[in-house]
Amino acid sequence: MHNASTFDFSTKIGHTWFPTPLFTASGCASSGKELAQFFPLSEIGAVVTKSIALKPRLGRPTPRMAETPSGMLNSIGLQGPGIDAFLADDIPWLMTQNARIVVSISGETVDEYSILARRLRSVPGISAVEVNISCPNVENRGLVFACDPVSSRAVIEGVRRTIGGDIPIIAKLSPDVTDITEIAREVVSAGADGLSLINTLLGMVINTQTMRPHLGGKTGGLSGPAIRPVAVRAVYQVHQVLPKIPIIGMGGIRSGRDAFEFILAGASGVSVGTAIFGNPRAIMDVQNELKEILISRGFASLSEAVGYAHREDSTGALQRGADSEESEG
Amino acid sequence: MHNASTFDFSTKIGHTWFPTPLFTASGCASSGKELAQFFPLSEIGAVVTKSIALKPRLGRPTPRMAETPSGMLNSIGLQGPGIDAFLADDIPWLMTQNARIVVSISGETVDEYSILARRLRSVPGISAVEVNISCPNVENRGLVFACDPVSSRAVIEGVRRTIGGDIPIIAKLSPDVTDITEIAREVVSAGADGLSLINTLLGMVINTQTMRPHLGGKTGGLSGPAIRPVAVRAVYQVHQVLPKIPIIGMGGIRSGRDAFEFILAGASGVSVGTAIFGNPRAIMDVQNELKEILISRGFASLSEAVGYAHREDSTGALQRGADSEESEG
Amino acid sequence: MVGLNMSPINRHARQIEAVVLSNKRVGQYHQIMISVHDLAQHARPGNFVAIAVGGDSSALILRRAFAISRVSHRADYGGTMELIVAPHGAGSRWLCSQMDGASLDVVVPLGTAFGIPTTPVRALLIGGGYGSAPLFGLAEVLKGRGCRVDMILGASTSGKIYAPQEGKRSVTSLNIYTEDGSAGATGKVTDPLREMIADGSVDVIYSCGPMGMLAAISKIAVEANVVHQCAVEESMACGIGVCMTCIIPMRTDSGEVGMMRSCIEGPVMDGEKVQWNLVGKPHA
Amino acid sequence: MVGLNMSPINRHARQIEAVVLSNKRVGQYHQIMISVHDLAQHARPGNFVAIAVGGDSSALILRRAFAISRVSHRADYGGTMELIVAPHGAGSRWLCSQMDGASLDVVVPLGTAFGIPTTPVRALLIGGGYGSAPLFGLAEVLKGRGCRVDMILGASTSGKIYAPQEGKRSVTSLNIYTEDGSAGATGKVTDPLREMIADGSVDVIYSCGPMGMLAAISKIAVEANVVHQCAVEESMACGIGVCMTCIIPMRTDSGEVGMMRSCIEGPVMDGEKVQWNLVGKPHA
Ligand SMILES: Cc1cc2nc3c(=O)[nH]c(=O)nc-3n(C[C@H](O)[C@H](O)[C@H](O)COP(=O)(O)OP(=O)(O)OC[C@H]3O[C@@H](n4cnc5c(N)ncnc54)[C@H](O)[C@@H]3O)c2cc1C
Ligand SMILES: Cc1cc2nc3c(=O)[nH]c(=O)nc-3n(C[C@H](O)[C@H](O)[C@H](O)COP(=O)(O)OP(=O)(O)OC[C@H]3O[C@@H](n4cnc5c(N)ncnc54)[C@H](O)[C@@H]3O)c2cc1C
Ligand SMILES: Cc1cc2nc3c(=O)[nH]c(=O)nc-3n(C[C@H](O)[C@H](O)[C@H](O)COP(=O)(O)O)c2cc1C
Ligand SMILES: Cc1cc2nc3c(=O)[nH]c(=O)nc-3n(C[C@H](O)[C@H](O)[C@H](O)COP(=O)(O)O)c2cc1C
Ligand code: FES
Ligand code: FES
Repeated sequence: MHNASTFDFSTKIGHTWFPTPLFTASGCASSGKELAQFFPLSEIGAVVTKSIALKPRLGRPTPRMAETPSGMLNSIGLQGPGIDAFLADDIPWLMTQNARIVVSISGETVDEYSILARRLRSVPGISAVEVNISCPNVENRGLVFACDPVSSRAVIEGVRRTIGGDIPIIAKLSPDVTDITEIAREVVSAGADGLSLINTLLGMVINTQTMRPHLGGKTGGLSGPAIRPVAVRAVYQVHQVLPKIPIIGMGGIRSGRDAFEFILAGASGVSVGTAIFGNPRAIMDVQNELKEILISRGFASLSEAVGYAHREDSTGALQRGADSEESEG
Repeated sequence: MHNASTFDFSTKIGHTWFPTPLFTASGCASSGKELAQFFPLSEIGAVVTKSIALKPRLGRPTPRMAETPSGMLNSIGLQGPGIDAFLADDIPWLMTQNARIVVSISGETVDEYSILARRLRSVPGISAVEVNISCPNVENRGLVFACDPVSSRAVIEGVRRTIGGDIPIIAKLSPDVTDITEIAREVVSAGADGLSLINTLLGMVINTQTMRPHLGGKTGGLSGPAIRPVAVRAVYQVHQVLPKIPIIGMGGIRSGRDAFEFILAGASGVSVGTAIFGNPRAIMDVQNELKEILISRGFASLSEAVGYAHREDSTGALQRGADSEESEG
Repeated sequence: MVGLNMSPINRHARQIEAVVLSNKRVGQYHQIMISVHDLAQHARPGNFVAIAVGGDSSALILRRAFAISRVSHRADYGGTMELIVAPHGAGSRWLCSQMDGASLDVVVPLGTAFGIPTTPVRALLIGGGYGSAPLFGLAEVLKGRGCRVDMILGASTSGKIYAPQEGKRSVTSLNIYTEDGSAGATGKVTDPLREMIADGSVDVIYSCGPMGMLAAISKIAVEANVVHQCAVEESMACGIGVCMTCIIPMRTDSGEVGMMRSCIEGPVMDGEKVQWNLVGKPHA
Repeated sequence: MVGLNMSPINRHARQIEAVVLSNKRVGQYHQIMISVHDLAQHARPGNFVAIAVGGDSSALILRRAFAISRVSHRADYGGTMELIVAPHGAGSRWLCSQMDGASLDVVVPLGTAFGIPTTPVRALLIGGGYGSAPLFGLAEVLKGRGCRVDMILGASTSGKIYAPQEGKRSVTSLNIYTEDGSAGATGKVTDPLREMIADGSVDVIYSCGPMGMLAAISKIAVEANVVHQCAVEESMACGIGVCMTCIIPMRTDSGEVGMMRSCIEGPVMDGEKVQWNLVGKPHA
């Protein structure tokens, strides 16, 4: 049995190491300030900031959320201060906290992503860039970039070219596609060092009082435990075809058991999003529980467990702790 | 205010009228026998039978199900007796119950669907055929028919041609596609009279004890309240582009309020599936509650409410009962 | 073969509101008594209940199945049922936390029952863990029919042996086995089995417990040509026969393998017909 | 303008297990007292709590927000807080069904508080429905600072007026309006407002209630040039400032419209700055 002191919890994306595999999910931790009073941001793998656009944006009208069974819909519409204010205010503050920073960017055109990448290129203190391609492409009838292999590739190629080779690029994909492995292959061959899986599912709630769509933006993104089986499936599928590409898994994670499920499916990092809304310390709880589970199952490192569910079915195969009594709940 | 005696609850698909818009979801009521002891099958709109294949099938190994937050995964693998035994045993029995019957068919090739349609063509007592195209196409690398517009069209064209013009055809679509409206348009132009939306979402649960996929079939279909927002969105999107095509909406319906949400989104019928597992009388409860809601909101008929959430936002628009106190839960 | 009466399936099943009359810890289990009014009279040993768990806004959408341990009649409440519940995951833990007076949503009685011999026979009842629950009710019925009732119970450890004092009255002999030796003999219920049935001194075996145990018993019973009725346990989504999740591969009368629903064609099944080697295995 | 002290936001917020000390029905509401230990001392009128609802296996994944009605100290339990809860949907109904001794998962205290004047002023407190809850605690504090405290409460019907006996002690005058006339005068809280503040007899208005009411008060307050602090109510997913669902359009210092988070830059906001006509409207 390994113990907490020898266990290696670190994970790597591109050339960058993170001390733990726990990341905030973009849009669920703002730029970290509000969470800092509940735990030190330096203790988790990284803060992934809310997707930032070139210009300040007011976002969508309220209501911006609807709770759904074991999930929620959101329609924020990427409200944010724009890249300039973000770089001036948020990055320096996060650095004072000794937090590792993953900056999530979003654009309306292929060029906007490249411009954002150029702005980030020389900013010190950024560990990686997450490219949120689940945004409508205004140059292509508003079709979401991540729903089209050609647009997805174009965005990542542009970012790769502009940002240079140092900062790892993580492409964040949408589950609302016929074949997520196709998009994954495209963005990886276009230069993505890692993948974030998954963004929200497109959903709608109709307010039965007003008898109209409940959200100001009509449709919204479904997140939370409700979508976990879809997210685990996506991670499993993509890891199967791209076993060497680091995946940050997310979608309904709220316990160490949930995070472990993603790791077994093939994720080498996990993000906690919606669970933060129910529990401000959720990410710390998940981190502690995940570490404990990995150690108790006899893994010497996180990386040993990554994709473990894919191993061949053979009697010779290592069967760790199958008799342990940890709950499935 | 209309009352129960004058209210028109009927719904129409192709040339067939159903006295109520409540259908069982295929695969969630077997062929009706087991539910008959909880309520008379003749009281609901129709029994939609479990998808039947040409030959008897044993289906997938157990475990065939996993509960997930507000949902479940199933991987039955279309176990069934084959069309011959089905026609010999199940249809005659359902007719003795005075139940309206919608037969769901599934095939592995385009031809199999046509052969099944030919077998059904002259069978008396069938109100409609539901074509479950969420099945792997063995002639096309196992790609699910419903995930490909060309295969989807081919199946429906084949069934339409074989079955003749009398029996309405309902195409049942999968939500696991980039654009469900594209598939909907294809199958409607290929001859479908109606659409069933949605089948399950592809998902996976990993058993953290064995550290392998929990289901015998590895992946499974996600159903239940968890997927309701995705289903409502699909119905809304498809009704927007094909406002005249009857849609049977389903996905997580377990109360009259839920059914009403689908009707407002554009469904003219609703199916109850997973909810039956938690409550054998679920479909009757939903039926009674839906009727009560529609009447209390001042609708004279079901059809008046279909797609009501799409109406233009204008001060002149009818604002029914927005001050009523019915719960959103 | 001994003549066994199978009772008709689910004919009396109803969805009712049942009140928790008592909830006591017994070893590692909870003994929960619920009021079920006149449905009690229709319950047979081997039948089960399906209970909605988690309360009004629960994320647990499926019912949980529990064997009916015993049925009785109380002057103040009418028919009652006793369940023996192991706190396993979220649903059973919720059930174990319900206090007296709580109201439960229960569908009952479900499934097949143990076949009751029409003439007095020598019966051997074998229970693993909470699998002993329905066996005490069965023992009572068998004893009432003049049968000799031997019982073997086993579990990993003593806290998982369920053997109430009252229950023991209906039993001619009771032997306990635990794997860690914390109660009774050290070992498994199958250890003494071959010997016990070798000399033709047992007419029918009734068993309930983990699938591995049932399979092992079946093997021995087939070799000794003893009738074996076992109550199986497969994950169930609906419990009423409509979902096809709970299937068990069985040899059918035509000699082929058929997939039988353990909720409605079970849980009590003919051990000899179950294709134990095919359970959970891909089939052609 | 009157000088108002805004307390620093969320600095003392913690996630705690709070025990329900009592739960009484009061009209159409539940008055729920919970123990919060030393966090009570940090709570200011206007702050709110965020409570996890539905129990361990709940499908309700988001916390529910409730204004802190009053804070007190009990020798046996230490700091306590009182909430006034309307059973509205699944979450609040669950909360209203919790019995004495139940334990709740609570994050507290959250959000901005009503600004307290540094000198004695004439204050008018206006509450709609359960919106009166935080006003009684506020009234106590204001009275302690020597302020004159007039209060107007309104609701659709008498059962939705929350005005406890003890609370009335801190209030100089109390006027009640119901739309159906079942208590107090028939009408709305805004009916007497213009007249009451026209003659300069009110320095600051504090309000809490439905958004429509707050907007109407704001309009009148702006015309009369009276400071107006209102506690707004927008749907909140996180309650701690990270999700951006709870935004209210406000005029910023630079004169532009900004989207402020009502959980952290509110719920108490400057009524004059809120762009009431833009709430829930698409923005450029
Ligand atoms: C016919 C029958 C009789 C049973 N009798 C008893 C009894 O008398 N006492 C008792 O303690 N338990 C009994 N069980 C097992 C009991 O149903 C499970 O322990 C329980 O469903 C677990 O639910 P959970 O939420 O606590 O666990 P979880 O593991 O969280 O449940 C997740 C899902 O898996 C299913 N599941 C998990 N374990 C089992 C299992 N062993 N069998 C079937 N489904 C399972 C659950 O129903 C649920 O849908 C019986 C099961 C069956 C099928
Ligand atoms: C700052 C603040 C203070 C509040 N103070 C009180 C109080 O003192 N007493 C009281 O009874 N209620 C108060 N509310 C309203 C209370 O939060 C809602 O009634 C409650 O969240 C409804 O939850 P539900 O599950 O019962 O209803 P549902 O309608 O089922 O809730 C569904 C979702 O919508 C949200 N929601 C629904 N109604 C409201 C609402 N009016 N405001 C915000 N979110 C809502 C819920 O939080 C939940 O996420 C306050 C709200 C806010 C934002
Ligand atoms: C309120 C909210 C805002 C979000 N904003 C963003 C965003 O700006 N960029 C992004 O890439 N993902 C965004 N997401 C998606 C999350 O990062 C995450 O992919 C998704 O919610 C699934 O994880 P979860 O179930 O743990 O929340 C947002 C999600 C929520 C709930
Ligand atoms: C156990 C199970 C079996 C199913 N079998 C079928 C099937 O044979 N054919 C089919 O078209 N859909 C099948 N479905 C999908 C349902 O008909 C329905 O589309 C889906 O479950 C969503 O509705 P629900 O959330 O109400 O269950 C099955 C679903 C479940 C849960
Ligand atoms: S549990 Fe559904 S068929 Fe047996
Ligand atoms: S509720 Fe999340 S930012 Fe206000």
